[in-house]
Amino acid sequence: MRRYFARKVAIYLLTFFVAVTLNWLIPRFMPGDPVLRMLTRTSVSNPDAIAPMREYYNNVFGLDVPLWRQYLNYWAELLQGNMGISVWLFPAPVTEVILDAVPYTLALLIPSILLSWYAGNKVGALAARRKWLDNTVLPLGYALTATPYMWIAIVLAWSLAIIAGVFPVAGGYSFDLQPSWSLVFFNSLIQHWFLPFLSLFLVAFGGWAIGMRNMIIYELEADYANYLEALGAPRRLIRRYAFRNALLPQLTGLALQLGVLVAGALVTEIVFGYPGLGRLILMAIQNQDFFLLQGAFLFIVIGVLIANFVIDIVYVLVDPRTRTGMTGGAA
Amino acid sequence: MSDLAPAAREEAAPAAGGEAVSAPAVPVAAGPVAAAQPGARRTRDALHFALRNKKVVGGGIVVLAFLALGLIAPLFYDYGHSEYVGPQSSGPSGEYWFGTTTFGQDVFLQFVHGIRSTFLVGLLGGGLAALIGMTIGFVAGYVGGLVDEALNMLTNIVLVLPALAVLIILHTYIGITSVPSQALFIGIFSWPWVARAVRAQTFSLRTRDFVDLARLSGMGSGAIIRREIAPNMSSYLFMTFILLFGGSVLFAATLDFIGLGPTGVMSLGLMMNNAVHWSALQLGLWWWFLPPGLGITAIVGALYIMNVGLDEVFNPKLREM
Amino acid sequence: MRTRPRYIAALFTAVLLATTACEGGDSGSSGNSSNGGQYPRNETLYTSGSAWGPPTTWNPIVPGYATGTVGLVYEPLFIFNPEKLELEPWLAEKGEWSADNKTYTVTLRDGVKWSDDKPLTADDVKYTVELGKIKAVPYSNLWNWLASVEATDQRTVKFTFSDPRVQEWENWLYENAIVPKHIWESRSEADITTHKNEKPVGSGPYVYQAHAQDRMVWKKKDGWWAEKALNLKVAPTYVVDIVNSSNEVALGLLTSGRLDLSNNFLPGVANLLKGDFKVKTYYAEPPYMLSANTAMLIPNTTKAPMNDVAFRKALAESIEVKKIVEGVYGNIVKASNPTGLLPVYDQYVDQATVSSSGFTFDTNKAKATLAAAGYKDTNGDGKVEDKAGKPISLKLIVPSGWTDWMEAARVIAEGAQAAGLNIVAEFPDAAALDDARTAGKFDLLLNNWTGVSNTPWTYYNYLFQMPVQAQQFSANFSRYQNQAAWELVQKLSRTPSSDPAYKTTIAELQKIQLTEMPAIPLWYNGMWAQYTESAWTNWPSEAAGAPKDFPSTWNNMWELGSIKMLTQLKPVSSK
Amino acid sequence: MSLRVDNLKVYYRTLRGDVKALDGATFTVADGEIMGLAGESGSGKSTLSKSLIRLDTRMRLVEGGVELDGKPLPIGDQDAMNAFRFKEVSLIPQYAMSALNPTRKIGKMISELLGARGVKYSEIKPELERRLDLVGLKREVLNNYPIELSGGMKQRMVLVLSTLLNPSLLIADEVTSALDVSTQRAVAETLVEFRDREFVKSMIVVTHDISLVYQIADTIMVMYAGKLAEKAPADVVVNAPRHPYTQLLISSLPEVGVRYADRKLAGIPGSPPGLLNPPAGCRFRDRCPLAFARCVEEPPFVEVDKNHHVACWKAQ
Repeated sequence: MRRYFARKVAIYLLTFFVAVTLNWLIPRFMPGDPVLRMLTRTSVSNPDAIAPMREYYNNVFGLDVPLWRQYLNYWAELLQGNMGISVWLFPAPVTEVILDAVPYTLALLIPSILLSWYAGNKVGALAARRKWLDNTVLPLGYALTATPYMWIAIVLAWSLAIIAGVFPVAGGYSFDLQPSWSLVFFNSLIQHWFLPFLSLFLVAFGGWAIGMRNMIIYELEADYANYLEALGAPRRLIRRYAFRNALLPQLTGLALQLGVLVAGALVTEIVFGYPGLGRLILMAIQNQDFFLLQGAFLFIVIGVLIANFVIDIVYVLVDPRTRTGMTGGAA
Repeated sequence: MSDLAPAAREEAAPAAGGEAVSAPAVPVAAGPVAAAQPGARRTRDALHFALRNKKVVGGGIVVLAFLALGLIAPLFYDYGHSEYVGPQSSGPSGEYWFGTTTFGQDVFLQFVHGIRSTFLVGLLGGGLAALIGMTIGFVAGYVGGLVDEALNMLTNIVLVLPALAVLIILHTYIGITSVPSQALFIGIFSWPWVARAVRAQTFSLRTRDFVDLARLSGMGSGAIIRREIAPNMSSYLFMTFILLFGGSVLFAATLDFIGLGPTGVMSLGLMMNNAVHWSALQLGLWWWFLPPGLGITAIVGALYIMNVGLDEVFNPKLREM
Repeated sequence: MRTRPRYIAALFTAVLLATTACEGGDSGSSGNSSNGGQYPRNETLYTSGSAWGPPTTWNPIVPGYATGTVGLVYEPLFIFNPEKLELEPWLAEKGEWSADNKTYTVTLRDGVKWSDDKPLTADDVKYTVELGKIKAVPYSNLWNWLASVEATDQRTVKFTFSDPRVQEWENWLYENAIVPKHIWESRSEADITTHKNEKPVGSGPYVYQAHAQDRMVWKKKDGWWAEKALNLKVAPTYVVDIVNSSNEVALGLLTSGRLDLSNNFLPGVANLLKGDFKVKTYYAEPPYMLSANTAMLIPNTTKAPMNDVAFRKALAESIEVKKIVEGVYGNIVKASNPTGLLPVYDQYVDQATVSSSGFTFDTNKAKATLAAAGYKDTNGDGKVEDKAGKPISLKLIVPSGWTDWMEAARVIAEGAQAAGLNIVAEFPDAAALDDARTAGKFDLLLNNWTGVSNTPWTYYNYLFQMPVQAQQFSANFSRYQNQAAWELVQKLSRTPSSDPAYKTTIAELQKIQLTEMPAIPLWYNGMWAQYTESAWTNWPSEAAGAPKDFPSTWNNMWELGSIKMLTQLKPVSSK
Repeated sequence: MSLRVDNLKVYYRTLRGDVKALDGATFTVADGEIMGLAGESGSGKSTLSKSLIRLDTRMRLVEGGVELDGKPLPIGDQDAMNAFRFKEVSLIPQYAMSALNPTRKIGKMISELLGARGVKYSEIKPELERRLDLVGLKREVLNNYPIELSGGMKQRMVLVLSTLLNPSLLIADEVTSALDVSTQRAVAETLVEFRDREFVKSMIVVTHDISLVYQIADTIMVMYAGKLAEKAPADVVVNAPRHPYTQLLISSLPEVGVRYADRKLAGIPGSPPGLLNPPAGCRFRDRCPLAFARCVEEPPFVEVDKNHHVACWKAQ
């Protein structure tokens, strides 16, 4: 087990290293100049001012030292949680800007991932058991999982927020509220959260449901299931085993789907004007705010890595094969 | 947006436990039932079952219908998809089947052009991802050893990097302005799960008698992979491609939607982007934003359902389910 | 394993319960409940359309500050009245030129206080102006022609000029806000431009209340100087400026009554006005909006064939502006006068020159102009080649995501193609476009950085500014070099509006602009403003008796009089 | 009579029609008898062994009946059959290596299985432990996951589990094919021992390995192309087979003990007929060196000697 984790951690660290390096590398060798951006922003019209201001901003963005130093500085700063200064939102530090947005994104992602996974697996398992349920869940699941995230968001926003007016159309909480520990505020948070959550949940749910349904069907054909049947075990017991065993690949699937879900959250936020990372990234793109974009990218990478690691741990907890296979001893 | 849940199954065990874990193994093609039959008969059998499988036939009809629509329909128009041809913001009518945009563009024409881009990006992106994934999977699985370790590492890294985030970064720096280049980038980041699955499959095929025989007869590694291993996984590879196709389409729609799509071309994601930006939701121009999403859902959904059908065709055990 | 799913199930039910409870409850937030932390609807003004990113700085010296930082908190000495085209004293009681125009004396109002109760004095003004000596301060070029500034007493500041640019100075006077010396002087030079300046201390009617990712909240302060001095009172106790996530979201907020004033570009708003959405604009009919700035097609005159005036002329003739106005904008903008001068400057337009040298849309004429100048289709592809017979292929760039301009660019390209000019529209990211524009690495682009100001000088300075440098940050993106024109612009800057030479100089510049076409004026971008009357009435409008202030929250509009809009608003009386 | 099979026909449904995989088998297995069942793949031996415990979804009982200890075995009725499985008929599958649920501890799985069959685990545990001792497995294996056991251990575990309820008939399907030689021998011996201790009354051992069959089986039954060819005491089949097919089968082995491993018989030209539409008459006649005119009639499976049944005109 130790070897298993050591290997995993090594891969994650390497991925992180690659991501950071890539992240550092690209803007420095691509066209586009944050200093120029700032000069444009401040509309310098005085020719004499350009040179000193260029020098000044070079210093602010840490671009006034040799490349190798910039790279080391980048790491040093990063390890202190410092991802530089945003160009678009100058002079706000990138970390600060991102940390303001992250809670919203996490509030969408974590519940939608966990709940869709849970509900999808349950319903998928049920579907594999009953023909009529299978005939309804399967097409619905395929339709949902084939639906682009933003489209389901668009349809929900249009029908429930704009036409029916049941839900608000934008924002993280009502614009007439100040954050407080009140029921009103909490309600407002939930209301604004619900539709973006729902659109993420639905698409992911469809995927898990059909995934589980198909997995179970394969599991029911597995040798242990055949053996149990030959020994006259009731279907219920076999299905219970099949469900549990089918959960494992679904868990792996969860790790694989994280990136997709993050992407879904980003576009969903855009549709609902939800103040999370998605909008921030969109604006960073449009403003070529490399530093903010890098920060957001790293943040997502770190988030996905951590989530992967958590899933690895859970996997080891639920799958005796990884656990015992590595330690080689009986429990 | 690549690998949707159906893929997670094939992927399954190697992801978490490595070889030590006996997988709920890759279910298709390489199974003893299929292998026992001679090749030609197998193909005939598969075709026979495929044509009788409701999922394959139904899904296939939907996909082909959309393909035909995308290929043929634009030929009947003598104006472009961006031209202002009709009244502004008018609903579906006999003349403009899907209504018009806020500028008076023909939504139906945009839709059929969008379907073209959708298929193009699916074919190219899915094809490229399949090519990369299979090559890496075959080589890693067949050659093994250090090569396998290195490729495995590469696969794991690309797998964990969130593709959309990477593509956004790349787009910002490089700029992606055509459907093929968009497909290229999607392909480059969608292959890892394929590589893993193919590697696991190859691993198990590598020790089979017929591969040993080929090796003894002095066949080179490349030839063995091409002539002995790949054909034995052909049905599986085909299904993988279908999943990658769907994934590419969804991925491209996402990119187009956030404004990172190609320019000068119409795509379904771009239609949604335009509709949203021009307040179609608030102004109630539902005919502008419903068709593109429905189109994607129908095409990708049909492909996925076809995939399940094919799974049943290639894996006789499942036929009765 | 057995307990975990149950736990998740419980969580799931809890969340569902909570959400369904909410669905059943109050869906809107316009209720009159007086729960803690809720801004009372009838005392709160909701605005949007100005901020596109989370509020992160309140520093009035560098652009990028939160909406209202200058205007609601920091104030200039004068504000500009675009209706009368004259400066109105604001923090200053008056300002006077000496007879030789060499010095300018500002007298401050009595009793103006900062929000920390310290008096605003001549020292603060001197300090603010002298900040311009720091190169990183955007107005540092002021000191190229300003010699000195001295505070002669508590309320009097005297400016001595080395080069009295009357128009430019008056522009400075209302565009720049005075900051409190006692707070700023402790900051280092670098800090002046990088400090976030949270909880800004200003002289204006509002103080900082709160901010979040998607909003900026200002609260009215007691004892704003203008209450006594000008009998002006801002009506809303709270101003909540909503950070735009997108224009369409703003439209949704507006139609659902959650927004009072939207300064967003709302496509299709013409339909809304006709419909029953209770949305109002300045004009009741097209173009609905006041004109804010001129959208211009900028040719890069350092490149062939854009360096050829005949080519530019043909290009101008090929563009069907009407199609942009009607098709793209649904008539919420107006086609520009060929001179590009905004409607507020109508009195300066020389109609004779316009009718003799102005251009109009005419594809055939464009073709003729091209043919006459030697641009012919020699390879038979339907597009003209340059004089040497090489194919012309030009790109018109507008920022990706600027949907209206993207559409407009397509229309322009279409028109050009019809006239035989091979121009295609491309949409790089906004910032990439900035780079291209700054560095002169483009063929054609759209730009509208010249808006309503105290004088057409700003417009002509924008068109003709010299010398042309490697990087052009704010003006003359065409890189058009015409020494005579530039001298006229400088002359204009030194000419007081009352001088008869003022108008004739403008006329001369018009002539050069129309014959040389350094840039092609297309349409007037609107001062997008949509309001609802669910909570506030008496919005600016063309109607008789209605306020005429600019209805805008855009930064730099406050000092063009928008601040007065807040004093005119009337709350809808609560039941 | 422990097991009586009477004219059993089980067909596979395929698209082209029924594959007559088991086309009328009539035989008996006596109490205490270990019967080896041999034949090429496609001979119907797996179909026969499967149909005695669980028809898979593509198999169809066409006609015939099975009696176990005098009671009819409802092999065509999945649900009714359930009551007999494990308790009356049990199976050691070919895939014993993967027959145990990988994510359950073995003891737990057994207890759940027994519970579902209405047997108290606590009551049977002492017996279970005794049998584990008997096959040389530590009792701790019950606390292990299958992956922690070696192949041989798993094989023995399955052996113990399958026979735990003392079934009347045990079907051992290719139980040794995945094992090394020494383990094979041990397993084979265990099978005999289980019979001797009367954990099971009778046994059908389906195998490729004639030498193994020869060691442990009392009788051997040979099948060819869906039909029974010959059934006789083990030494008779090996030393004095009467059916030409059996003769060729035995003689084509260089010596007893070499596996013929499911390959086509090298020594016999031709291949078995397709079972979709098998020719009338003796199904071996196309390959049979002794074939003569009468072979177009189907030879009956008759007792030619005591306990020696053969389906061949020449043998009668």
